[in-house]
Amino acid sequence: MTTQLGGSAAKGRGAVSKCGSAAGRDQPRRRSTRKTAYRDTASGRSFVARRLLLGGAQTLAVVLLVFALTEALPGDAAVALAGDQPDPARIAAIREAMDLDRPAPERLADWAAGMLHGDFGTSLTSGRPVTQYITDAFGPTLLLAALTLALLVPLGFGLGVLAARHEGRLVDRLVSSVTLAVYAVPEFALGVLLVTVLALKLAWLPPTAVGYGTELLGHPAALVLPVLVLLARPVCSLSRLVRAGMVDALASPYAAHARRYGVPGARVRYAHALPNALAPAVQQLARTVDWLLCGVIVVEALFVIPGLGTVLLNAVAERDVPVVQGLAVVFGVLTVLLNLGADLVAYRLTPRAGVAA
Amino acid sequence: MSRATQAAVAEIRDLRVEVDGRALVDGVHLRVHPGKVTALVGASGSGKTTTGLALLGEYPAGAQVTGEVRRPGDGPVGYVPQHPAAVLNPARRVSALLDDIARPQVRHLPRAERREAARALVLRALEDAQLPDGEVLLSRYPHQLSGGQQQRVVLAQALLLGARVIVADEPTTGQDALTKSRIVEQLAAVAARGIAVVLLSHDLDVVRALADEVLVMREGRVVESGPVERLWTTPRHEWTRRLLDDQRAAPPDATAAEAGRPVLEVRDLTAVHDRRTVVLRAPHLALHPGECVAVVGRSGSGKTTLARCLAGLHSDHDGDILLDGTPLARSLRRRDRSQLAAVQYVFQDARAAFDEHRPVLRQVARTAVRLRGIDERAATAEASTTLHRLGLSERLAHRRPGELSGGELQRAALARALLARPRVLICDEVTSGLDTVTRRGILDVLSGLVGEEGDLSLVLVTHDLDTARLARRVAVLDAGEIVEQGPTRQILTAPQHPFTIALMRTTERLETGTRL
Amino acid sequence: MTAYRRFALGLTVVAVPLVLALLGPLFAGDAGPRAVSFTLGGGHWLGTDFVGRDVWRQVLLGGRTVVLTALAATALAYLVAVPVALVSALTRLRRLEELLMRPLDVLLAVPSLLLILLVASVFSPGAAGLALLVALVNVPDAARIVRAAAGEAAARPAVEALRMQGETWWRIAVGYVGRSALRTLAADAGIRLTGVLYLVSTAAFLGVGVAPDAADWAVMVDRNRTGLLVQPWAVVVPALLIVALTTGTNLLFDAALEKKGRRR
Amino acid sequence: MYDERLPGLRRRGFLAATSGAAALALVGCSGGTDDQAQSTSGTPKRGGRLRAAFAGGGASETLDPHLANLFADVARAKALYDKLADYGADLSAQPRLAEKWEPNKTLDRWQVTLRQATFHDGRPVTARDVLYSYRRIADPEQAFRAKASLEPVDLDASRATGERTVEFVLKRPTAEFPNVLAAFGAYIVPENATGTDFDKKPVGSGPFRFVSFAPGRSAVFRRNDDYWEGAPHLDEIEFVVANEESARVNALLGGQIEYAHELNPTTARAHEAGGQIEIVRLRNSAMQAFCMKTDRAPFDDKRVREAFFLIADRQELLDGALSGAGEVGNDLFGKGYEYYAAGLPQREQDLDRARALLKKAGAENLRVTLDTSAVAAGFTEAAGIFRDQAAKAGVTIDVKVGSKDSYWSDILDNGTLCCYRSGAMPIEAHLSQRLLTDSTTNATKWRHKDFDALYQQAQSTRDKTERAAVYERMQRRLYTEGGFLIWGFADWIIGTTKRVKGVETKAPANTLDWARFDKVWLA
Repeated sequence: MTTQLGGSAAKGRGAVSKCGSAAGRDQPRRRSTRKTAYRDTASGRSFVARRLLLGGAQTLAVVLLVFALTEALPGDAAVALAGDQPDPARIAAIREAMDLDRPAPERLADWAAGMLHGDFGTSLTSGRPVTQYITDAFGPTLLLAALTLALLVPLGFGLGVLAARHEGRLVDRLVSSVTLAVYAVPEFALGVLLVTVLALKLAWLPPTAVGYGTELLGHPAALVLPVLVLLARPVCSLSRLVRAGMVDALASPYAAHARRYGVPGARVRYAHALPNALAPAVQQLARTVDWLLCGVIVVEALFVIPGLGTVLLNAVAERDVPVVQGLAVVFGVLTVLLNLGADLVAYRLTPRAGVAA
Repeated sequence: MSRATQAAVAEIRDLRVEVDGRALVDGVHLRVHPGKVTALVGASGSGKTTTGLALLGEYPAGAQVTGEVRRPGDGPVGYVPQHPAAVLNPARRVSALLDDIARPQVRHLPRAERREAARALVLRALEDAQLPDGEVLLSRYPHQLSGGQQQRVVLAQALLLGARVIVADEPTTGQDALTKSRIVEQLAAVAARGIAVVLLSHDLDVVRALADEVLVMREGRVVESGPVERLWTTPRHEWTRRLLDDQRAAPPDATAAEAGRPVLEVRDLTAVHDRRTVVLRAPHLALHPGECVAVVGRSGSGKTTLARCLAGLHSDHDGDILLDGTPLARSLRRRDRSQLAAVQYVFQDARAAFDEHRPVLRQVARTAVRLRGIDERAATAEASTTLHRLGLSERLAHRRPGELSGGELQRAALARALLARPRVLICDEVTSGLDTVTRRGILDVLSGLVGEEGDLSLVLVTHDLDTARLARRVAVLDAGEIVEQGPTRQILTAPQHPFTIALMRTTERLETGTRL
Repeated sequence: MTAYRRFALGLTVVAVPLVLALLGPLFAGDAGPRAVSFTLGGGHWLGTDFVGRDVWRQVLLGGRTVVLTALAATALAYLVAVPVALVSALTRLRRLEELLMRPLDVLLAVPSLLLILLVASVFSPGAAGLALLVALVNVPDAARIVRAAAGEAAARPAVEALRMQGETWWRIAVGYVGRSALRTLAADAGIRLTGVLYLVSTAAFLGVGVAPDAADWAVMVDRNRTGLLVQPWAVVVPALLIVALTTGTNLLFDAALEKKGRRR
Repeated sequence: MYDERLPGLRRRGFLAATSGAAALALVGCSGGTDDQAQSTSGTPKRGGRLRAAFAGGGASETLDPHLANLFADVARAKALYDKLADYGADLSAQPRLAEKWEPNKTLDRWQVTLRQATFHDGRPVTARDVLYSYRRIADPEQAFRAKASLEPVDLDASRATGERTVEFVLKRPTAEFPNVLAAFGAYIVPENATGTDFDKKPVGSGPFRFVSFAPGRSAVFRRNDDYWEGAPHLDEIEFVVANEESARVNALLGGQIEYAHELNPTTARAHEAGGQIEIVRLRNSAMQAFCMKTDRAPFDDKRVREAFFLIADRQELLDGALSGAGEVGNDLFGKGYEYYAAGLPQREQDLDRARALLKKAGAENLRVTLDTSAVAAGFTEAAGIFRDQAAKAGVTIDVKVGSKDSYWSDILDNGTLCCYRSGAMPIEAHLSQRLLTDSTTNATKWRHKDFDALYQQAQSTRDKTERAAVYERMQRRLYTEGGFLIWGFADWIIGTTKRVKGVETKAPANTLDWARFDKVWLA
């Protein structure tokens, strides 16, 4: 595949798009040297430090936002607990027992003070420590997310590379349209469908993970469907991104150059082209965490997996502010860390792209 | 240099490459001999690259190829493209492709020794390409290398491959004289190893310095070929003569007395990047009406920053820039219309400086509309006339930038600036990257401007002393400092500063075609 | 040639749900008497839904909200994201850029469904509110993407050349930078619309935004799924329509971009 | 159509609280009577482990029986603990740990004798345990649900008169005192049991002993061989939490559980004929109503209330909102319960009369906001259907969907018209909790001194027939001009695998035989 199409147009275009960091032009070169400075350990460290600072601010903002929203929810933990027995006297008593009669900022300050000592506080509803809620629920969710990610990466990349290899041909169209169709189906609908077919009609797999609690690993069959449902959407977006990146990378002069010098096709694809398609994909992967969380809420409910999503929804329903807060911290920190990690990886993969901090 | 075998290592016979019915090259014959440098010379679009790539067995997509291309049977063909960065994988370390190339060569060894043997091969190739600190380099990413290093890495790839023929595509375009001479040196060394070098270039100095055989191409055909000395002394084809003529620039203007108040004056200018790094210090610089001043320096010397400061594009500086004695705002956002119009700037990369979505004419006309407040129709008419005067036909003017060549776009860019009726026109490397004929054309336009347009003053930013000849005065910049300034003739004939002397000497050496 | 065929294919696929959504309400007619929920036959050729309404009528009625909500949300997201991205791409004030982009980064760290869940519970929005909310969730991501594309265009000398010409900020931002980012925008829009549709329907699953018995394809898929084994049409038909809508839109965008890309 | 969707949105399976009446000894086989599909397969078999899935409270769940709030809590509590009395199928109080009760003449002092029973740790259940339990519930520092039910009892004056006899002193005559003993959450725990004990090592006198508990996930209990009513058939019972209805059904179909509580009518319909699983419908379990605030316009005019009674097409509401799983209501609570005024004619839709009444009341072109929420199955559906029905009588109803988590508290004092529902409780409890001037959850704002007096009269009436007559008078009044438009009674649907036998089919949810696993066996 040649890229020098002859004539001036192609060359000019190449010069614009690819040679930004080439010598010979003052502007771009200057930029590239500046970015090179990031790679100095000191600058690299300050990059991480700035990102961590931002991450801290993000987490703080998330917590404040969640607190504000939870406070703004109609009713409070007392009302939620009273349920269909909304005897005002009883609600008042519960409120007093929960310390809810104190002003919200005061409670937030208390909670934050405890937080600084690593104390997540206690649940309003049950009086148990929030840490226990989180540690108990973390396992199943982590397992689901880890499994999903473990499958997502090879699958997403594999499909993306496959489609890119056959760009414009049947395989490409097939992969693209099937993943797209799946992408459009919400998890709950897909879950219902898969359960109905694979578990109930064909009885190949258990329909739920009910009663397995934390020993999910002992029942791998029960994990198949949830992971499948969780996988469906991210695989699509990831493979699309990888495909696009790979199409570009495979058509690039450096891929042509590697082929020109007799590097085998597979090696050009995986060792030379893929790393270039990786950077956007890795960042997408970090964004996938958000989806995974959304998906987890639905999937946990559908398949009865007592994870963070379940705890979160319950806590919101019960107006159990400390638990919601604790989860917001966990989610915030997790998102921030993952994004940071992704940025670092992307930064490493495309060092010339200055990753904005 | 082994000239024992006169048999061609690669050969092209009657090559015709056609895309969509248009012949890119037609009837090209080419023989490449080991240890010799064969140069393909011609303007952009003359078919040099198509011919060169044919040696690699590569053709444009959808091309119909007739004729015969015989490539070396026992060794592949190496390729050093114009922009080496393009073929270096930005996401992988330098070692990645080198290791991949070396790997098949060590396959016969026991598995345990392969890695080490391959590494040794790679290091040797780097050394051969004049990159001695190979180990350090291998773990770098391409963007961490200088342009020269990138080029040598690409060369090392070809050497490692054991290429018997190396095609070098415009290796010196846009480089200053010192860099150019280093590249020439390198390619000569390659040829000395018995490798056939095919040089695609429009830089006649380099061709003269390097080539054994020269093929002059025009519109896809070889119009003349022969040994370099013969071609230079007795060019047969009219086109060749023109090419060579173009090479000799017009003599520098006679020094005229610096009369009156300068139109643009720089006082105590200190420009910084990233708020800290000082990249330019210019204590004093003056531009008189109708005067042309050249700012000469290597890339990175701060000359573009100076030009951008003047134009208001680089506002991060101290000191004053005075227009007719009135200080100009540092940022062009703060300059009023007449000030904007007074100081205009032409960019190095004309293609990047145009909006690719709109026809050139419309974009050019906007200057008059915005800066001089005339109506759209009159502006368009004026733009059309100016473009025509600069050698751009009506037909071309209605096209989008993507359909114009680099030289044509640069003319359009000039027209765009001129429509403001500027007092000062700053041209930043406007001819670098253009072939000789095109460059000559632009330079002619520029020298014409200084004459015609009343008191238009010109600032020519260039790395090329040849271009600087156009100017009345020259300022030489090195590492952000003005090391020398004075009348052009004086600088060119009797440079004082060591840097200017070195620059002069290499230029001369290249021009006389001495091999280094 | 194939791009043209794919264009036609995309158009056909997307036309069915679109026409149903936009014209359906005109043909829906009056609600008949309610029947027992989840039955087949009895004059209901797609059966009855979870409250005994005619599924076909609901299908006719239910597209408008989905399509409009999704389109409105996507449009709204860009309405905020594009100006923010353009301003921050073109500004030279680092602080302004930080001011614009950092809050979005914060928003990015909030799980979108959680945000929707909480905000929707606080304000109990209608369809318009839901569109607003879904748009809000999409703003940071869209802004980042547009910002990247616009940043690339804004860094080109062409912008400085336009400034040199004394062009107004608007003309530079919209006429040049915005236009240059258009391609990226179009590629992003297809996938974002799909994402928005997903959020809208998942919000329905979570019971936020739309009335639980609203005539709305997304709500139908959710509320009728209990009857999947008895009366599959009430789920299958709206689900297929949603899938057709998103797949068709993306095919359309893909084909359009491909054609454009070839011409360049 | 049940709304068992996500945990956060699930209808929180609250039981209605109660306080109650009447004495009758009932011992014996729950699966006794004629048309019980499940008892036909003969003699109970011992052994096996049954897994039962309930919608639960997530990680906040507790085994403290006094904190029981949800159906899952109650099912677990009744496996581990006993009350002094519990409700029979007609919501009359049946003795449990109490062997018998005897009031004094004025009905304000009751002598309760306990039967011989032991806690799981071998200690006997004594009068002191009973008083400890009741005092714990009534602790003013706490807000236990049963506190309100125990309000008539003067616990300071009450005392143990023997090892197994307690004398309860009441603040006023209470003929239905046994209902108090059967009150929701009034479980007997051992003396000095404290909050933290309950989750770690709960000790009760119930049919099952504690094995393990993971909040929001599962609770495992083992057979108590020493249970006073005879050891359960099952070896073990595991309660698992599955908030999503479809998950419960799927788990049941997939053989992962044997008992699924609370299923959708649609699910029931899909599987009733299929034969893969057994469907059990518990009739008259949940009253479904619209609740009109009688103290404010437009419902302060009884003609408007009557018009609304006549607007409702109860069958359509039942078919649409409950998928037909239930019975139509007659604007009276407690169909099929003790003291129910079954003699009143069934109300039918009569739009003409409704319109005429509205016209008379000057309420033509009436516009009302109907508050609803996804808090309970069929609420939003019913609201939509009723809106359409009212439109035919010229009444415009704006349906307003509110937050499900604070719904009950929101509608107590606000708005004019709302969806309402109640679990099973004795009619007396319904009256006292919702329809007296000082009732704490008087959602219809029904405040009439003469009505209060009638209630007091009933409570002071020793003779049951006379009492029934007073109740009848009260119900007749509510039928003609009350604030509750009670349009139906929903079935409570339970699914089991075919192996599960001995599930009582008559008992409404909340009653003794509902979710009672000591009488269940696996074939």
